[in-house]
Amino acid sequence: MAIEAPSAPVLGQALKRKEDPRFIQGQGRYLDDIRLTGMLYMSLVRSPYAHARLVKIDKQPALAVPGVLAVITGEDLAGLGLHWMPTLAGDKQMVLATGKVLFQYQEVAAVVAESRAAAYDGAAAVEVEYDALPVLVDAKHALDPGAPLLRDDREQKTNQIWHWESGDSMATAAAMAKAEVTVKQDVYFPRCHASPLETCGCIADMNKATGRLTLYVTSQAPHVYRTVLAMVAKLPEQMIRVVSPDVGGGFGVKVGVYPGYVVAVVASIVTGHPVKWVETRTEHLGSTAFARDYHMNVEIGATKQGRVQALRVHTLADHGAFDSQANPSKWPAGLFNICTGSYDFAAAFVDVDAVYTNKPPGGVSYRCSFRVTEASYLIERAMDVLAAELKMDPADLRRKNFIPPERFPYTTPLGWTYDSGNYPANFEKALGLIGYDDLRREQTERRARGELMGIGISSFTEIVGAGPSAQFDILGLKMFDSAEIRVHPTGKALARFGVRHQGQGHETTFAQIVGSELGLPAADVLVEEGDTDTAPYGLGTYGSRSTPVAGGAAALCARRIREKAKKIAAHLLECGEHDVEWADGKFRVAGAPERAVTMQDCAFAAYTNPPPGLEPGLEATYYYDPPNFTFPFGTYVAVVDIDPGTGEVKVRRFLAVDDCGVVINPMIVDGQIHGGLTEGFAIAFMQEIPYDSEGNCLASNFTEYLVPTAVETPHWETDRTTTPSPHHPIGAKGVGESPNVGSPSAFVNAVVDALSPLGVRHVDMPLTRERIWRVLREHGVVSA
Amino acid sequence: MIPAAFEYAAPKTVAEAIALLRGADSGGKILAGGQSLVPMMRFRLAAPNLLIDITRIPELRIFKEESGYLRIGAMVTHGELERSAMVGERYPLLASTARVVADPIVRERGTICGSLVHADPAGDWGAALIAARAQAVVTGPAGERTMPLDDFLVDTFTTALGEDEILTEVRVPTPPALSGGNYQKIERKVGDFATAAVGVQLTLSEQGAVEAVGIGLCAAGPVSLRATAAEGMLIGKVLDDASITAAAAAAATQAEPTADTRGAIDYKRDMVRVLTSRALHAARAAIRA
Amino acid sequence: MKIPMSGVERVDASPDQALAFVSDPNRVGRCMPDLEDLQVADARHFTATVKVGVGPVRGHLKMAVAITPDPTKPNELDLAVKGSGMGSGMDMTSHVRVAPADGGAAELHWTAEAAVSGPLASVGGRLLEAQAKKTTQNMFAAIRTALQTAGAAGA
Amino acid sequence: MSHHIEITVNGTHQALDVEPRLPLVFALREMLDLTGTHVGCDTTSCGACTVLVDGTPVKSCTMFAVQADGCSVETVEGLAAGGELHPLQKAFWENHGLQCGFCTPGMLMTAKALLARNPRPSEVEIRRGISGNLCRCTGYQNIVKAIQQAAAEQSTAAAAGD
Repeated sequence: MAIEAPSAPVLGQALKRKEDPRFIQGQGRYLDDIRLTGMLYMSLVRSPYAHARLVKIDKQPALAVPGVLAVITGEDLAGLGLHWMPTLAGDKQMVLATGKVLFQYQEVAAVVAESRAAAYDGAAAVEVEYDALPVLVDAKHALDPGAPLLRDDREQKTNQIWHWESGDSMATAAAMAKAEVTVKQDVYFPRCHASPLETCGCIADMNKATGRLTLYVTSQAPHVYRTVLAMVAKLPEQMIRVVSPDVGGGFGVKVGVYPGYVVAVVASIVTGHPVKWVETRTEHLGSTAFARDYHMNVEIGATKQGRVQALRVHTLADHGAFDSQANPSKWPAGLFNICTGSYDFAAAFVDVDAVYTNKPPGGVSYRCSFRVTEASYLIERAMDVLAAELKMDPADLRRKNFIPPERFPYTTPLGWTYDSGNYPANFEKALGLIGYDDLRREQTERRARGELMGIGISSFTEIVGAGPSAQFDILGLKMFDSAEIRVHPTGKALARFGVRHQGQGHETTFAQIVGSELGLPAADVLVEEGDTDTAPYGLGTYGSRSTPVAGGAAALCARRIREKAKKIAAHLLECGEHDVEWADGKFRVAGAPERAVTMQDCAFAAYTNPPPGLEPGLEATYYYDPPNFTFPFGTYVAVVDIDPGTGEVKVRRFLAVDDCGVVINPMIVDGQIHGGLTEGFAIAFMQEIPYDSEGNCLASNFTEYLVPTAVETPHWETDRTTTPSPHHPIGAKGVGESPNVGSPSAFVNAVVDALSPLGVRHVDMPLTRERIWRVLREHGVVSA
Repeated sequence: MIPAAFEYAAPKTVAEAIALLRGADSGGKILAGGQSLVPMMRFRLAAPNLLIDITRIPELRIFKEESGYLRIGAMVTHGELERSAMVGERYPLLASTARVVADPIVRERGTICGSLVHADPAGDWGAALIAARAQAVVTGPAGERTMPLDDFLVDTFTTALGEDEILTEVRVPTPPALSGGNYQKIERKVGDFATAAVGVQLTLSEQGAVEAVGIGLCAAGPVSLRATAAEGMLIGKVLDDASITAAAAAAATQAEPTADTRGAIDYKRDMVRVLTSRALHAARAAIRA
Repeated sequence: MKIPMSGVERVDASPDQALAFVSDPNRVGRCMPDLEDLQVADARHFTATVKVGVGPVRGHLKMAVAITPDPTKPNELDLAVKGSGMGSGMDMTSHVRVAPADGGAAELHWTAEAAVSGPLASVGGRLLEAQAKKTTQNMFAAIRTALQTAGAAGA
Repeated sequence: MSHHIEITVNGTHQALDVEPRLPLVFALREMLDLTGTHVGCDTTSCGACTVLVDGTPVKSCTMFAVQADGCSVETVEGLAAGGELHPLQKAFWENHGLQCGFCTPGMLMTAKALLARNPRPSEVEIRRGISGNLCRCTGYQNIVKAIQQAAAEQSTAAAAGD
């Protein structure tokens, strides 16, 4: 498909966001802002134990609490066949526990009451008796002969969930054996959590008279929810309406269907009232989809001159108690085999073993296109380890190994075909802007004075826009996305999408795409998402897929409108359709461009004066099945200074030069990058959900799960290059996740660079002061 | 989350508040800023029967210098102290502490006395005010009694307050000439409890020797700690790199931190050393000629 | 979180008296610190409701305790505590060995390991260890005091 | 037992009967339908619930409604006086100081109090001033920029008024 030049200046402009007026005036409508008549409140009783037999649940004390109407347990759900539900990853998950609990904060019972306070009172009063069982916390011991078997409900009596491979293991082994230099490194990407500022929640409203269920829910993928609900609760799909109101941040944690939603639906059916359930922060951090938790071992084989030849990666993935990660169904490790990154490897092999532990389920979330963050971190870290082994500047090593621009489209040894890229140009721009050579000179001087300064580079490649339907589906649902546009008689348009934004600015950027394609100002295009009754079917917003997939649908849907409008234009211009051209936002007569009609003219005519034989109206729907992924890339450079006394790392500078193809709204792109970098910074330096030996979650609220404030957050410098995607209708690639995918390695590379005079090659995240201090002490550095 | 139900009273005088405490038969709890208590109530780890809100007692708002002391009433907030020009000029230890307590919004409601009564060893004011040799003024049915803050802070979450007593005021000696002070804190991010922190109050003689020094350690034991050995070895000494290094090492030896997500024992103990050294240097720099 | 603890209490009672005391739900049960209610189920089992009060943290824990004499060592026994309350779990295993001491007295050598789960561990964990140790020490100290009083009364 | 309280919210007198345990944020949201003030955590950490009580920023999840008796409360809904956007609202919009919008009301109220005390704060002072409010989306940079713009605009307006 050819790239069309933006037909109106609307595209590429830093338009102020259309969604903002309601948010800055407190008029957003988030889930908890909705109150329905007769609405009840639900609170969940959760397990304090990580692994225990469920001996007895006594509802009576809770039922005696004033205002409490019902207590629902797993046994109650079992009667309806709803105590387990299927996960998106092909496993199943308990809705309310029966028999035993498998992680701390697992859902055990639900209390429904007349008020929020009474629901909490009731939950505190439910008496549950447990018998503690041996706890499995460390994934590395999950397959030990003596390890407790967690999922005795499964046929396979093992804690192993699956084994997955990609690439040619023989060829990789051969190349590795022949390599002049090999390096090997264990790298752990810790368990962390997206934790948007709004927690998850829902209101289930089953109208007994109509038989219709409306579920208001904090969802990034409302249509998927509708279909899953229809399958789980065996309700006819047309009788379910899922509404995702304004969403207060998602970052992937609002893709999966959580047990609380299913219980709320049951509670609404049982009580005949709407039932609201909103998580506390503790419930959110303690039970919803975590991110990462990948134990990786990476090996690179290279020549002495630093030309990489082979990459081999073994990974142990900790999936928690249920395999409920929201991945494309045929891709259990997601897109992890993007791990050859920006470099030209002749051979590569990756395998992943997934195991159960007594921790909450999840695995794919936090601004990450299906395990791409782990992959990018791995290769960018490994390149620095190789540079250290070869005593080469990491920048030079990268220069030597970039896939050259002339080899695109480029197919990696692990099977991906990169659409477009110009890595050297992007890289040199970044290094020039930050003054890389000067920084290295400064570093030499500082090192001579005993100071610890580090420079870290990440030159990453992302894979986003899941995905082409031949290979990508979730529970069989192909991963297309959709747009529906109606142009009204007065030339104003309504555009609806199957995705659901959570702050990405779709109401503005999609209006810019549609407006630019139709010659309308963005202000005249109203964008609507989130209501399954009105929006066309779509798979949702995550994995940076909105622009690559729904953005493509927006452009192509608008072009479908334009095709019809062209017929009307010919009718109005009294010429043949083949004589009409679309130029500068108008339909013009070829050779007489002053004879022109606007889209508004055509829209009015579509309803008032359609050409004979043409169906009236001006509407279209488009389901866009992307021919390939898009592959955004970039170069990030971090400059850090370490306090040798406390181990504190100060990020002095951070530059991000992104290439996300054609930019729709530069202001929004910069905002996405700022936010993603801040999350990457948090992951690199402070965020982890650790568990103690009993499986207690040690970061179950914001006093322990650390979200950086404005004080810790560095100042971000941004710039970009533009390499359009050749297959995307407007050449865009998507950007939301790049900064989070690309930045952790830049931070860690910078810190390890600062410590490299001590012989340090790697330090695992999070790079807390204590961890750095310990490295310094182990190498004899003591300071005040 | 919403706390368990409780009764609420907002007395207008200290005497009324004490009477309410007595009447509540140990089920009563004083509510000042509430910034530590209310979150615990929301988790239902604390569930008092009666909350006695002392924010409406005018006499507890006292905040002035008098008879050689800075008097800080029970309702003086961290923010009020942080913004006080008088504190900024004459009490650099308190000024540098106030800036790092919790976060700026919590500081608007949280009180210095409330933080002391909470007696969390990772609370900043315990260490800072021990260094400042502050006095606790406790009011009960029998009237007022005054004690060094060292004696007021008994153990983790435990003070010398009786069931029917209120910490009505804390008194900080006004530093003489040639005095300086500083508070050094390591926190993982704004709003976190200290990983370790050290407060120093220092007075030098005309000759430059240490005439008086107070060193308080935060998050370095079950309760805010006075670094007695370090203090002892500095008296009469010239404050130079050698004496500071030795004192810092002594403070670290005395520290008894516990391991938690903020760090292991050896790290925290070493941070006591580093911060003691830095606070001593900074306190010396804060002395005005 | 797992909290290991141990201690030795010298008691003014003979080893037999001491052993009988710690084996008796009625007597050892009353040594639970801040006891509010004691229900003895049988000769080996009791349930105690205790008050928790550390500064602002206040609540109740219900503890089911099982006493299991060591079948091979007559002077030793296990106390297993299964507690719940405040949305949390508190399990403790402890082992007591009664040894003779000078002057016909006895020593209780005890080891214990407490495991705390739930909000008490995740919210209060920072301050919990010291408190758990103190409470357990208080329990054994109470046993010593009770034996002393019993001994004095018996004399 | 419920308590009768009288408060002024965004200039309007309100009489409410509240249970003592009701946090102020729920009184605003559920009794007065002022849902602009949000709840984001359980630990007084996030600041999404920040409102001004007698001009002082307060995390309204950690103050009981009963404590606000006799006080004047200002929420995000009261910022745009007479339908005209407050300079901070305008600046947040123009500088892309928000994405999902969930932290925005609390951030705006904190910024208002900050500028009332310090009309021309430095970048460091702004970053310190908003460090009791968490944002997961923006990385704060454009929020800081917005507050700087509003400060400049307000002081220009004040100078013009002199």
